[in-house]
Amino acid sequence: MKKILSILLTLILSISLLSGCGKQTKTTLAQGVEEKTIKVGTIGPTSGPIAIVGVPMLHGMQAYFNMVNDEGGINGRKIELIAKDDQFKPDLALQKAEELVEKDKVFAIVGQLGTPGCLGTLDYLKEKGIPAVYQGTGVSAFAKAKGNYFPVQPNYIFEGGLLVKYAIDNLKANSIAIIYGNDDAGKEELEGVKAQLKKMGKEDVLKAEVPFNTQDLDFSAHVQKAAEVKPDVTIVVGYQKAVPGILLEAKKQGFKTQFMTSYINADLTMLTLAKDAADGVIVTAWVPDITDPNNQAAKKFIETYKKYFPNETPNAFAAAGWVAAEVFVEGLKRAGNDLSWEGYIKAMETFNDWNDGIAKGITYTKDRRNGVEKMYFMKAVWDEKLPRFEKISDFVGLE
Amino acid sequence: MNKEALNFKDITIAFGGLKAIDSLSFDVKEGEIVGIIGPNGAGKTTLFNIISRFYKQDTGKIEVFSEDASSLKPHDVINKGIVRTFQNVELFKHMTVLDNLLVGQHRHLSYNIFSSLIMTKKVKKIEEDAKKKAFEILTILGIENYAYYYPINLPYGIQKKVELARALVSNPKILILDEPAAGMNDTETIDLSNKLRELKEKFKLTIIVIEHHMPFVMNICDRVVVLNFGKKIAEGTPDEIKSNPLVIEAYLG
Amino acid sequence: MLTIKNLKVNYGYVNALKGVDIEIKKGQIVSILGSNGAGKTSLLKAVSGLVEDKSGAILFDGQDITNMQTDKIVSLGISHCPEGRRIFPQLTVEENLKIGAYVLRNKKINIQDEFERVYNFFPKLKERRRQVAGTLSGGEQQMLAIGRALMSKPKLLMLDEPSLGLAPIIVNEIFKIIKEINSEGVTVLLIEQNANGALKISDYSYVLELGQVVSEGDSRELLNDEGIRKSYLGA
Amino acid sequence: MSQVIVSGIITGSLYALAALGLVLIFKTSDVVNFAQGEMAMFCTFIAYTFMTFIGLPYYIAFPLTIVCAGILGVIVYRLIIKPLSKTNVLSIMIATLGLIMILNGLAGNIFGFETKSFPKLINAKNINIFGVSLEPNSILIVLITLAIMLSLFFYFKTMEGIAIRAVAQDVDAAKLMGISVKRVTVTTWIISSMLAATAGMLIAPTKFLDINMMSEVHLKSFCAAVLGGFNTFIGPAVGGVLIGILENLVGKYISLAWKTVFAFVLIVVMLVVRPNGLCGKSYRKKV
Amino acid sequence: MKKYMKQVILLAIFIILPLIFNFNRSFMTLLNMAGIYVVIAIGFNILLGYAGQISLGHAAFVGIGAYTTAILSTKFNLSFILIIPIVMLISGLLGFVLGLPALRLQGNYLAIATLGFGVAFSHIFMEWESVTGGFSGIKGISPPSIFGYQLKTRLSMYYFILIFIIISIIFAKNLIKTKTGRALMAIRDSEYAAMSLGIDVAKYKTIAFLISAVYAGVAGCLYAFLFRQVYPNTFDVGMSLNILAMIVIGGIASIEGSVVGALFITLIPEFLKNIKIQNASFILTGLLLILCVMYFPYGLIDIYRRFKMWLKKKRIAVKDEGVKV
Repeated sequence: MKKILSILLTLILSISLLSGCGKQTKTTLAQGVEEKTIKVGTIGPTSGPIAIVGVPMLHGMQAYFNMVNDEGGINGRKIELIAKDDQFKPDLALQKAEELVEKDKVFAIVGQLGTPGCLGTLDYLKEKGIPAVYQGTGVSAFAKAKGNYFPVQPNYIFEGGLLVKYAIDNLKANSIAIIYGNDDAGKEELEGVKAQLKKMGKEDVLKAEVPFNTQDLDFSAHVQKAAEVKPDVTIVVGYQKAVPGILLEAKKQGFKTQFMTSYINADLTMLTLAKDAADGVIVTAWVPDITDPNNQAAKKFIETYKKYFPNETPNAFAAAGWVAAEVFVEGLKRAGNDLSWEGYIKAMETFNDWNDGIAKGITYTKDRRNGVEKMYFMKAVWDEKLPRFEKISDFVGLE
Repeated sequence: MNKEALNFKDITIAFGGLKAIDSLSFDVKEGEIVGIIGPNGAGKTTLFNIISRFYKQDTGKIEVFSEDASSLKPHDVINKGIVRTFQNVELFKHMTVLDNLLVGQHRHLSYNIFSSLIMTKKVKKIEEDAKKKAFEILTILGIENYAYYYPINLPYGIQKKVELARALVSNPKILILDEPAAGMNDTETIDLSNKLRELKEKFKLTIIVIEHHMPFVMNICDRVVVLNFGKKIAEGTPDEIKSNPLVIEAYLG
Repeated sequence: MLTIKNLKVNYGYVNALKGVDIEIKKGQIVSILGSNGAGKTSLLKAVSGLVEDKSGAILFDGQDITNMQTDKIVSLGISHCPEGRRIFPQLTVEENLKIGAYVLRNKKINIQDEFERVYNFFPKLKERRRQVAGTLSGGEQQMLAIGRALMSKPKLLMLDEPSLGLAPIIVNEIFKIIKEINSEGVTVLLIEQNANGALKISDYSYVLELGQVVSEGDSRELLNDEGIRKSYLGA
Repeated sequence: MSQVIVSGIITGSLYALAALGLVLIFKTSDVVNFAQGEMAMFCTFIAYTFMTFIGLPYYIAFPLTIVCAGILGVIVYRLIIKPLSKTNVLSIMIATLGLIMILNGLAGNIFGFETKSFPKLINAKNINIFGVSLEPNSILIVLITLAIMLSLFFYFKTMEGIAIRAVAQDVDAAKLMGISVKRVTVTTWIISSMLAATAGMLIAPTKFLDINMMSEVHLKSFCAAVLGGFNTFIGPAVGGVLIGILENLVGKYISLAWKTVFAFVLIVVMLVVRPNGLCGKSYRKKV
Repeated sequence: MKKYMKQVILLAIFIILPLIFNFNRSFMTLLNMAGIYVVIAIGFNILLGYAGQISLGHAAFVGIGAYTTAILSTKFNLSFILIIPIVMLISGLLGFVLGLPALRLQGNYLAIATLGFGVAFSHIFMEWESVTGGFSGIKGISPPSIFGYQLKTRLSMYYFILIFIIISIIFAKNLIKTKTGRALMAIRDSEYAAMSLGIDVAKYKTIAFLISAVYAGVAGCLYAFLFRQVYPNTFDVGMSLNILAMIVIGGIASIEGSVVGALFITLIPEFLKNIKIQNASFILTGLLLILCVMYFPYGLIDIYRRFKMWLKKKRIAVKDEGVKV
């Protein structure tokens, strides 16, 4: 018995040691690039509750890639998208990333969605050095990651600063309240607001910080707390349903203030849910208004999306997926035939105030990875027949 | 023989204003078999539940072997040597008969949880001994064949015997039986009473028993206490009780 | 009225009844005796359709009810008062009785009369009609169980161990009432551990042992039978 | 203060409304139907489909959806509950967990993932009473909740109602009363599914319609039922309103970020003090 | 030695399995996760299956284990030899605290109390930023090292976890065979009878919570070592329900069942993912859950039991002749 055990033990040890030694051999073409195809991976929640976000975003990407493929691909290579479902769990996301990188051998991870998942895979993808284009989150960690990471979405800290700057400079606000969700977005926005106020030396303008839980249903206490300080401007940050809920409650309680909110809500959904309560709310935007008939890039997006997914209405999440694919493909075009990871990264670093896609003003250098750094402001207009956003400023940055 | 095993002093308990037991006093001598009879709702089972400390009496005192037992916790009662059976058979349904009997020896198994996790030699030895003892008792009651059965698959009469075995295996001094003969026919009941006598001698037991089956009570009990509406209405030898007019009116009919 | 032919009942791989023949005539009290586990309860459960794994034939008023659902059987006029009383502890006494008349709900029968009839048999229940049944004493619960079984105006009343766990004085009262019920024209099938009492009030008796009928006959004759006395009456 | 309390009452009555079906099923079969919320969501989507795609007016879509809910109840009973009726309660509860996944997944596939707005029952202007602003629709919700509670209470006094309670307490004895247990159980599933649909359609205007609309309400309704007492119909109302008010008061006066933690700690404490819920009766097992 | 032949063979299979098939890294990750769930499920089965106490907040203990590990490893640089006992202590303590309401509550009421505990903890992980790092969690947990060899690869973690699984199984098996386990089962089947036989119900209920919390805590510790990072939303109600589903599907009150259930629930989405319908794995997992309880009400382990029964059928039939019914 002892003998068997000792043999087993040596076997295990030697093999586990060996397994650590396998090294990837280097070729000019990176993994996933074949003569006629390029394999690309994405990870996001496409089942379960958060599929609300994951599915449209995936379809947005799919629509763009389909369009590219139908037009003949990039340099004759068609893009094959492999999507993995992480159910919004960081551990599963990591496991899926390993699968994409080591089993499916994809060329890049594009448009990965969800703060937990993106954080969970950060270390691994950095270690592997595989290009990671567009993270479906505004958490600032990815802007700091550099190297193979190319965030596109503006990060929440930046946006928080921009919101408060606009409130003070343009709206002449002397008192500000912030109602924020206690999740990644809300907390980083708050951080950005505070940092910007500090920079401007106006820390006393922020009169109330009111957190809410993402699952909250009843916002009466939150709105009351904000209303107590009678703010000129109230910044509301949160996902999806919370913001309309807060707007409705404010209307009910008769709380008069200038509401501002994040690009997360720069979507007709907010207007259709909150109706007249959303009238006059100022939102930031980085994707030019997709409902604007003069916007050629947006028009193309809507037409293409409806072509491939005729039963769905393209929304902001779908647009995000579209942008992810667009930015990735632009990088591919620039890399030409130098399709190694290093080559691709080098090509991506030539982005300089790129404005051709839906997203505008993207610049990547060796240590500049902020994604979009310019946004503009819109005002929501409630009109029974044609609810819409009206542009009230040009693209502005923090500097 | 004359030492007191159990002594109830002026016990009263009320549920929602209704007195289930009303200033009840009586004692049980060592080695006696005392029967408690009375109409349904007279408070017999309540009395047992007070002895088991499932209920706390409002006033009064219980003494076990002349020591006050009124403030014991339910799980400490057995340490005084008192063990009981239940009216509707409370066996551990999803454990084998053998395991039921091992639970009966719970307080005698003197090892701690850590030594049981790694199964020390001592633990193994103690467990072996406990099993042996369980089989001894099962054999005495003639149910050793059922050791590895689950009680749920056994007929009611056997279940009652298993419960009795589980009580006996804990080395009790005082055995409290709640309707041991319920659901048995006359012949089976007589067998049971003979068996109980035998056990009493063998294990030097004091027995208190609730039973409706009058032949059984008359056959086995040294003394009978009759309860009605929580009060003691008579006490005496079976023969005295049988002819007591109060008892006849309230109970025997 | 009720004819049982070669009835076999299985629980899993255990045979509870191994071919039983029983005949009950209208207006009789028939008792079934036997020790624990003889199969008495299984017999009643088979008649009222509570056990599924069975073979043989059960005829009620000439109609085959062997494979009928319980609710159909009950609405034919068979009322089964189960072992251990099985009253609904969280319903009031009155609600317990009311539900007993469930099969009459679509017929044009004033169940108020039924209430009166039951309250006549058991005046105590009337006193306690607003009380939750779980708080009744054992004897009262048994009365309630019998009363509930009577509410459906049964032709055949099956009682499973009505004396179980009751004081002798109450047992006598219950036997008396069973006799009274019978005299009002209800046929009674009685299962008893208390052989003595059962033999005294019944007309005809069967003795079951290990799932088979081992003897049967006129109750008075059985009461004097030496064998029966020895094994069931403890004499 | 009064505004948050009134708000709490209204939110609480939503919890209570969602809990009624839960309690009904529990009372009759000891099963906690974890999928109650998802059934509500699914039915609300059906109503939405009637209104937007077929263009039916609200007052037709509403009863039509209730009918569909009844059918859904039958389907759930036939496909899941009935085949499981011989197993234990825990298995059925696990099966309802599975049902959550199926309904949620199907709803996403069939009705899409976008958040939609759902019309209110009445669309009147807010009224102001003693400085408390109230939506007439909310008042109506409270009234409907009360009405459903009362009618359930009286239904349970009728012959059919007693039959349901009898089945809950002792299946075999109920059969011996001539009650068809299958029919009674399917009835309770139909009613509870209809209650779910009603709850969903009343909650959707305030909480918006998407596949996740019920998840939080359902959790809280479960808490409300337990807190108030799972065995009564008044319990969920008391529990629901209490949770609604409690959360708002803690949020307003202690901490918004920690209010959920507070609320749950308080629930646990209250349960320890009254183990059968605030309105539940203790039921002592006899030995 | 012959007595344990079956176990040794099984163990050998599990040792050799990844070596023969040379699974890729992502599948090894999944296997390791499944292994961690095995430890949790065994502990949870002791609580629910054997002691009859439900908990819907079990993820909190896993979270506590993982966070404690993360903090001790990143801030205090402790080695796993020290971390594990500390984790056991802390999670045990918490199990004790959660056990307290269980002394008064039963069934659904206990379920809701434990659910509340679980929800409260997932909020605490999120809100107590200074300690838990808020939503961005804690990164940079160093892998456990044995004699200077760092268990960085998935394969080495596999064997590391396997050791814990073996210990978990042995302890659990010994527990249920002896006094403590029997006391737990006795309480589950009849509290009154247990009390009257001298079992301190309060003490043993607390022990049950404590033991299962320690199991979950250790599993959490392994989790932290496997992924080397922790995030708050991992340890939510969903995880608690998952754990519950595992033992119901595997087999209540069965150690083998816990193992089977944990493997089944963790690995099944992997086999369903090739179905190209949207939401398919979500819907099918739900469907499987229902089918499992429908056809294997005593858990999947019942298949094996039935097989064994079938083999022994003759003997049992003979035995039953003796039963009078």
